[in-house]
Amino acid sequence: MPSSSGYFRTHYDQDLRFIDTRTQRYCLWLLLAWLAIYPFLATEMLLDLANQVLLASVGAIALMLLTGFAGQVSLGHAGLLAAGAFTAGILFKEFAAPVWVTLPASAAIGAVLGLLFGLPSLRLRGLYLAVSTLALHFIVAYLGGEYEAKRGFSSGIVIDPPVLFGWVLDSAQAWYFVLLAASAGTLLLAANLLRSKTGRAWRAIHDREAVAEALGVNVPAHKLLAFVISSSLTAMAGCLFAYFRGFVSVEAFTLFLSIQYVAMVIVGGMGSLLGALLGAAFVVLFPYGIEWAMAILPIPTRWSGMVFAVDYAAFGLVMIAFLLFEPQGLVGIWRRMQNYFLLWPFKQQLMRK
Amino acid sequence: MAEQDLAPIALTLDHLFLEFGGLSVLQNLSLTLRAGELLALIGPNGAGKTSVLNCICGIYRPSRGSIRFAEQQLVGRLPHHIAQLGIARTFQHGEMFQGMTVLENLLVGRHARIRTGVFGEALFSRAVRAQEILHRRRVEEILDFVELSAFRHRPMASLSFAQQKLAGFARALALEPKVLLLDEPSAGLNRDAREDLARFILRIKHETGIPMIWVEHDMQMVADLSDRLYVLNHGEYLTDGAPKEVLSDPKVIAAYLGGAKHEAA
Amino acid sequence: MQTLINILVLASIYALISCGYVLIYRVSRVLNLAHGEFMMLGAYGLLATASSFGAHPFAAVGVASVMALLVGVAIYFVLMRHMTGESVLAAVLCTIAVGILLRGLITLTWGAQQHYPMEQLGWVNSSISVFGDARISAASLGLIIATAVCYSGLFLFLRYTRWGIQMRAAGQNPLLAAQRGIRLNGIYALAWGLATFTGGIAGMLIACDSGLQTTIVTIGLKAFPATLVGGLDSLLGALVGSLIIGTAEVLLINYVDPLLSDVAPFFILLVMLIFRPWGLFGTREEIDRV
Amino acid sequence: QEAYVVGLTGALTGPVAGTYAPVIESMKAYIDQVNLRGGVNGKPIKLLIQDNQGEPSKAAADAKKFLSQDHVVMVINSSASSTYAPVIAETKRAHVPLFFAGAVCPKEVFPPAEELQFCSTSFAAQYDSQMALAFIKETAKEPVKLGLVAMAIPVSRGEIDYAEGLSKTLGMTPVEKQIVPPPTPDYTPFSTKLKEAGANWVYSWAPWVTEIKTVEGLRKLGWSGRYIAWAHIQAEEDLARVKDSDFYVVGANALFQDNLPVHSEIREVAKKANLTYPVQQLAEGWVSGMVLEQALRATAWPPTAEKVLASMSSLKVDTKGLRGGPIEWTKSNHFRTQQYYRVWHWDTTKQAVTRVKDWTSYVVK
Amino acid sequence: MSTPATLKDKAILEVDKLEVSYHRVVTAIQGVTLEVRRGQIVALLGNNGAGKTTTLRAISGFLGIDDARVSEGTVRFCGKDIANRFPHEVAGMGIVLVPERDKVFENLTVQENLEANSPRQSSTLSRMQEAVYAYFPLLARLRGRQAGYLSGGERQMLAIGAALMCGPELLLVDELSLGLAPIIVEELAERLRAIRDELGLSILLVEQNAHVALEIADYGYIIENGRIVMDGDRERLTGHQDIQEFYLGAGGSGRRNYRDVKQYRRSRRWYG
Ligand SMILES: Nc1ncnc2c1ncn2[C@@H]1O[C@H](COP(=O)(O)OP(=O)(O)OP(=O)(O)O)[C@@H](O)[C@H]1O
Ligand SMILES: Nc1ncnc2c1ncn2[C@@H]1O[C@H](COP(=O)(O)OP(=O)(O)OP(=O)(O)O)[C@@H](O)[C@H]1O
Ligand SMILES: [Mg+2]
Ligand SMILES: [Mg+2]
Repeated sequence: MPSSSGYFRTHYDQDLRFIDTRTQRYCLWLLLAWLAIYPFLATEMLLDLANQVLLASVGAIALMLLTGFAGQVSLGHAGLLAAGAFTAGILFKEFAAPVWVTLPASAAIGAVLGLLFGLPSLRLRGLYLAVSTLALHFIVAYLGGEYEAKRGFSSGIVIDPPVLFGWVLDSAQAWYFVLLAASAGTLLLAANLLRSKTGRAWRAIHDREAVAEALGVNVPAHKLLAFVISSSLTAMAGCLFAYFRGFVSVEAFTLFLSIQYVAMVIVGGMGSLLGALLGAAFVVLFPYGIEWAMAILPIPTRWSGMVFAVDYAAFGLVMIAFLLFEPQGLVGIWRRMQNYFLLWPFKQQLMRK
Repeated sequence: MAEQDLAPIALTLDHLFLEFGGLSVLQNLSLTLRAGELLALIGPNGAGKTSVLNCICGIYRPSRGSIRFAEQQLVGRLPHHIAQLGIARTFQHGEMFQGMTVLENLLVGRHARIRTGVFGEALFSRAVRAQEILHRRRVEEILDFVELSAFRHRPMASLSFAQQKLAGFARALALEPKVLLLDEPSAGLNRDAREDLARFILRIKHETGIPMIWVEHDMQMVADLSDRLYVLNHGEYLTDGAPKEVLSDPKVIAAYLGGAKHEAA
Repeated sequence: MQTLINILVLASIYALISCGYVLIYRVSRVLNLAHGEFMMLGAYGLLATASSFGAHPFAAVGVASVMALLVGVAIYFVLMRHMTGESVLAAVLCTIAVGILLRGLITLTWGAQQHYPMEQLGWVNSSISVFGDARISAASLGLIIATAVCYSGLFLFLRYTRWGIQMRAAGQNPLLAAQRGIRLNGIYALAWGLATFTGGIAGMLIACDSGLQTTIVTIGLKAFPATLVGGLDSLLGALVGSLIIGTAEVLLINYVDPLLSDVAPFFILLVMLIFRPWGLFGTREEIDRV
Repeated sequence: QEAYVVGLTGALTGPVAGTYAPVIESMKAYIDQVNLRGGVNGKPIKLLIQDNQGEPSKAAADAKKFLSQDHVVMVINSSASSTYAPVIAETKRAHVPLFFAGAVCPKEVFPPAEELQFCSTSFAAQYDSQMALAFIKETAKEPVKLGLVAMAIPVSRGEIDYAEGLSKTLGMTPVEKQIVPPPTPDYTPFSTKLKEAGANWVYSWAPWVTEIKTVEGLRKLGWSGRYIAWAHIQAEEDLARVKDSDFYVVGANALFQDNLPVHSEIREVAKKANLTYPVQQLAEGWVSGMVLEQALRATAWPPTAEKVLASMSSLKVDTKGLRGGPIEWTKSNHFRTQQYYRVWHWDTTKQAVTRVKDWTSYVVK
Repeated sequence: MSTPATLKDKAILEVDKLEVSYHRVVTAIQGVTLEVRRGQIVALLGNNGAGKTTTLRAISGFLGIDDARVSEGTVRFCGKDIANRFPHEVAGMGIVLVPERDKVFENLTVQENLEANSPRQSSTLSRMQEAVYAYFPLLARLRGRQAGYLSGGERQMLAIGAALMCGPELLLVDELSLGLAPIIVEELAERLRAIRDELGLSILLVEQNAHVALEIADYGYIIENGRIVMDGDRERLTGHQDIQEFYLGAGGSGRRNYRDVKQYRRSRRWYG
């Protein structure tokens, strides 16, 4: 983004950089510094929230790749998270497998499931595809439930904190750094894919499949690739979830969770990685925000016993407001703000990707 | 045109039939494209011109017949494979990727020429970066050629119809094709832009010698530029030959040109 | 015989719910994920009218149905109207948000306990014997009849008016439809109204048969596969799809494992869609003509 | 801090709310009433309530919030069993007692009990089925062909599997076992299966929806056998609604038609606080409230989790007739030393819900 | 640019100093003023990207998408201001547009495409339908085919036909001859005046082929870079030298050959 005036690029390499200007570099360092000291400043509660956001962001980025870029709608995201979590849980319970076994195993299982459930995408489009991915969700939930029932883990599988290089991962701070690394790694990986051939092919498929194919894009392969990459990232997120929360159970992976992830992608802003991050933060933090608002706002006494239903209704309401008034999502707001500050006092600049 | 006849054959369509559930679109169509030739494919609306191009690039699968290119049978191959062999095309309705910038559209057009693997891309290795820069340079040259450089970072949706058609032409060139299929590239362009287009086509022909099949309804352009005309009517061969002869053929006039208002050459 | 009746009842439930999905999909290409909630709202609406006009049960049902219709129209004008032109996914998410909102509001108003609207109306859900030893409850019979009436009404309406074509046109290219002078608002509002109306009726009858609780929403979800198997934009498809899924489910419960009845519809759906990606009677939407 | 702070995570909304929300509401009303009378040891009880909708991740977040932000001395769980694992994990980490109220008692509270977990819920795996099957055996004149009904959730399935095995040792023939998935629009197919299998008795231990809808489904089909189910909090109203003398419920809480003094007390409180749920559903929560009050009363100010744990580990709560006897917790038994059951049905001649079997006790070992 | 005031009273459409911007930033047209009188065929000519489509979209209310809007100026139809109105309201008043892209309902058959418009009496409907099939005999053969499978030219005919079916008072056509074979263009050109008289409509059309445009139009406007640079009746436009050169391709004596033009705009670029 050529932001400051008088700055010109002289080499194509510069177009490929993430960080271009000195201001951007300073901002990045500032951000990194803040991220590094955050866990030492935040209360335990805030730290836990940060951890939840980081964890969700991995899944959100994965879904953004699939839905926001490759255009393949999926409602089976919770199923994939469950698959990752169950892989970890089962391997842990049955073989006492350590984390460096369960994590790659989850990724592999995710990739296989992604491949399988990507297959319908070769024939199906849009909402038909979305509903067919629901099947994935139900099947994983069914299998997980059967495992729990058969092995007698009726209230979920409890797993011990993972041990990394002889270091037990059980403090929130430690988790913060692990999850931060996971989130940053996923982000970098996704951004790299998007600025190269594969990412462009996905976006082309999103726009018009037949044309992409006539231009030399192997459409089936790229679709499946999108499913495989996204699913395997998601399953890894599921595995991390299992360790982070210390338990696995089917009920943790409801359809509502899938919907929350879709909400992250849309509320954040389709077709933008930043959007995935913002969306994840928004959807995770929102209920807490409502609760906080409820605590300080006067509410009818009739409802005070039903704070929770109010919370639920408010969530719906805010989501609707969002979709109505900011269809571009949180990135839309972000860009507008950016434009405003960059161009002030001039009018806004033509928006672009 | 004698030297043309001697030129080697680039692409052959042999006894091609195309059907859609009982609806016969192409019947017994045979056509040869010679190296360096600019072949104009004309015919009334719904004659099957676009369908011929679709058959060549694998979007439609002919029910019978063969299409041979560089000693390979194209019938039965997947479109992306055919594109990789070096057959590029433009589309009648533009069909640009509206959500991407002009530059990205061209880079997608170049997809088949970029050799990078997913793992390298995920890490954006040195090799991937080098490839990206290399191909970016090529694409910029093409953008320059069609005089669209100023639009490189504009989202495709913000270009007017004619600008998009030109970008589509550039996107086809980005593949560095061995055969170029043009589907009504001039539709929606005004006289000025058509002259530019004519200039581009001629330069490509002279500088690189890529053979082209060119579907067109502008008879002036066809008459001025093409080496040979091939006329389709109702999915069947009507006639072919030098522009002058074909355009004064009564059969063609009756089926396609109508009246005598056109001024050939 | 009893099995047959069971299939018929289940299929009618699905069919009555499915037609709501179909109507809205036809006009806006949007899968209304709040349909379960609309169904629930219809049922709770009946509960509300039943407690105020308990003496005139038919009036209560009538008022509740009209309310259901109006809710759909209102939702369109207040919300969905602004979603035309947005991405389909955003519109779908909007329906989800509406669903969440409704669920919250309903819990606020009525709580989570079980209600029995049939009792409040003063009706008895008697069991009627048909064909010898097979039996059916009055409410289920009502459901089958309602399904038949709704479907024939809709078929006639779409057949003898041009609304059917206009609905499809509006769904495909709303801008062009507007340019052709099709009154988008009218069509959309009508579709939403009819969808919530039929959904509401379904909710009311289900609630009459087996009581009312917030869990009734999940039934909306179960009607998905039925709608998709038939094709999202075809009423006939919804009918046939419901029959297929209903049959499969009842037979699985009867002869295999009831637990599979949750997963199997989606399996059938997958297999079906592999062969006909746009459903049995749906129209193919993506036309890859270049 | 000037109060005994206790955190409750429960299903106030969501698919399982019907079972838990009344318990929570009643417990809250009880504690409010205790606070009105001056609290315990001169300090009020602050009951923080979080809705988890029966979802484990929400429960985990709730528990985390209670323990890290509110520094509660006890965590209460009133929700579906899927929420247990995360809450147990969190409370263990913080070493704070965890009290299951109105929710299925996990096996850790039975002897030998885990240190931190306690349960006051009326129903209990295995003992319930023992009682129900014993009742069938005692009542049935003819050979019993038993149908079994569970919901497709692990607890319910586990119990029904246990009952199936038990029934065989008691000389009954289990003819059919139906496991109903939770979102089921129509129960008739499941009922049809039971009827066609020729069951003359059906036993169900599942959430109330499944229990009641199956029996209604069976009756709609003209089935004439007898049905026994666990008496969840909705039982009293529904017995009176269904009016079926062959439909028995087995339970551990006294019903409101007994009209004990404590029942009028509950009625009064419910009326004053304008509670949403019918008064018949409030007994379970009331008992939980009593237990909570007792446990805190036995904890001297200032409270710590350790102290609360100590007082919980030897506690005897007089239930004022709501249960067949006191709830007694010991070092090794965090369930109760004696479990008491009653069986009811609708008596057509008296036109009232009637006891068919008075308190029968089982020693919990 | 200046239209004689005397003609104003008979104008059905008056566009005055219209300015349209995309995304509130890119100004696509600026100060476009034009008018269409009742029963007139008006052609809008211009170079590519000049803003012809934008003008038509602004008139027909097609703007909402792309975050475009009329930022200044007025559009009056029969005296009523219709700028920034909803498309169906504009259509309801009798303005119908044949857009340059996405002009048919792809999943409907040809017949259904013709039927899919505002409700009208079925007798007029079938009469109109027959008329359209008479104008475009090719469509009659394709009645039952899904419009998405039509060829480019067939679509164009269908779009024009369907627009006529709406019974417009003012027909806006973006790129009239787009993708049509010469024989069809010729017939259409001949028939358009007859259709105009028969149905009593006024037509504002955008056309790249200036020969055709000037043949059928009564009046024409030239738009370049978002501004109207010239207007006049047929004789005035045909006679103008710039138009001859840039729009009709006349050079020296007679028509300029496409082969000859190639070097007059020299290019320094290299293709590789
Ligand atoms: N996929 C398809 N399914 C059904 N019919 C088709 C299909 N593709 C083309 N057709 C039909 O085949 C005929 C030829 O179409 P084609 O697009 O090749 O015509 P064309 O010569 O390009 O015409 P135009 O000059 O109008 O573009 C048309 O009548 C069209 O309706
Ligand atoms: N969606 C858009 N966003 C931003 N700019 C746009 C958009 N659409 C068009 N423009 C710009 O507005 C100008 C006018 O475009 P318009 O489509 O009206 O041209 P036109 O005269 O119809 O051209 P053509 O002959 O190519 O169809 C062009 O320069 C174009 O780049
Ligand atoms: Mg064509
Ligand atoms: Mg245009």
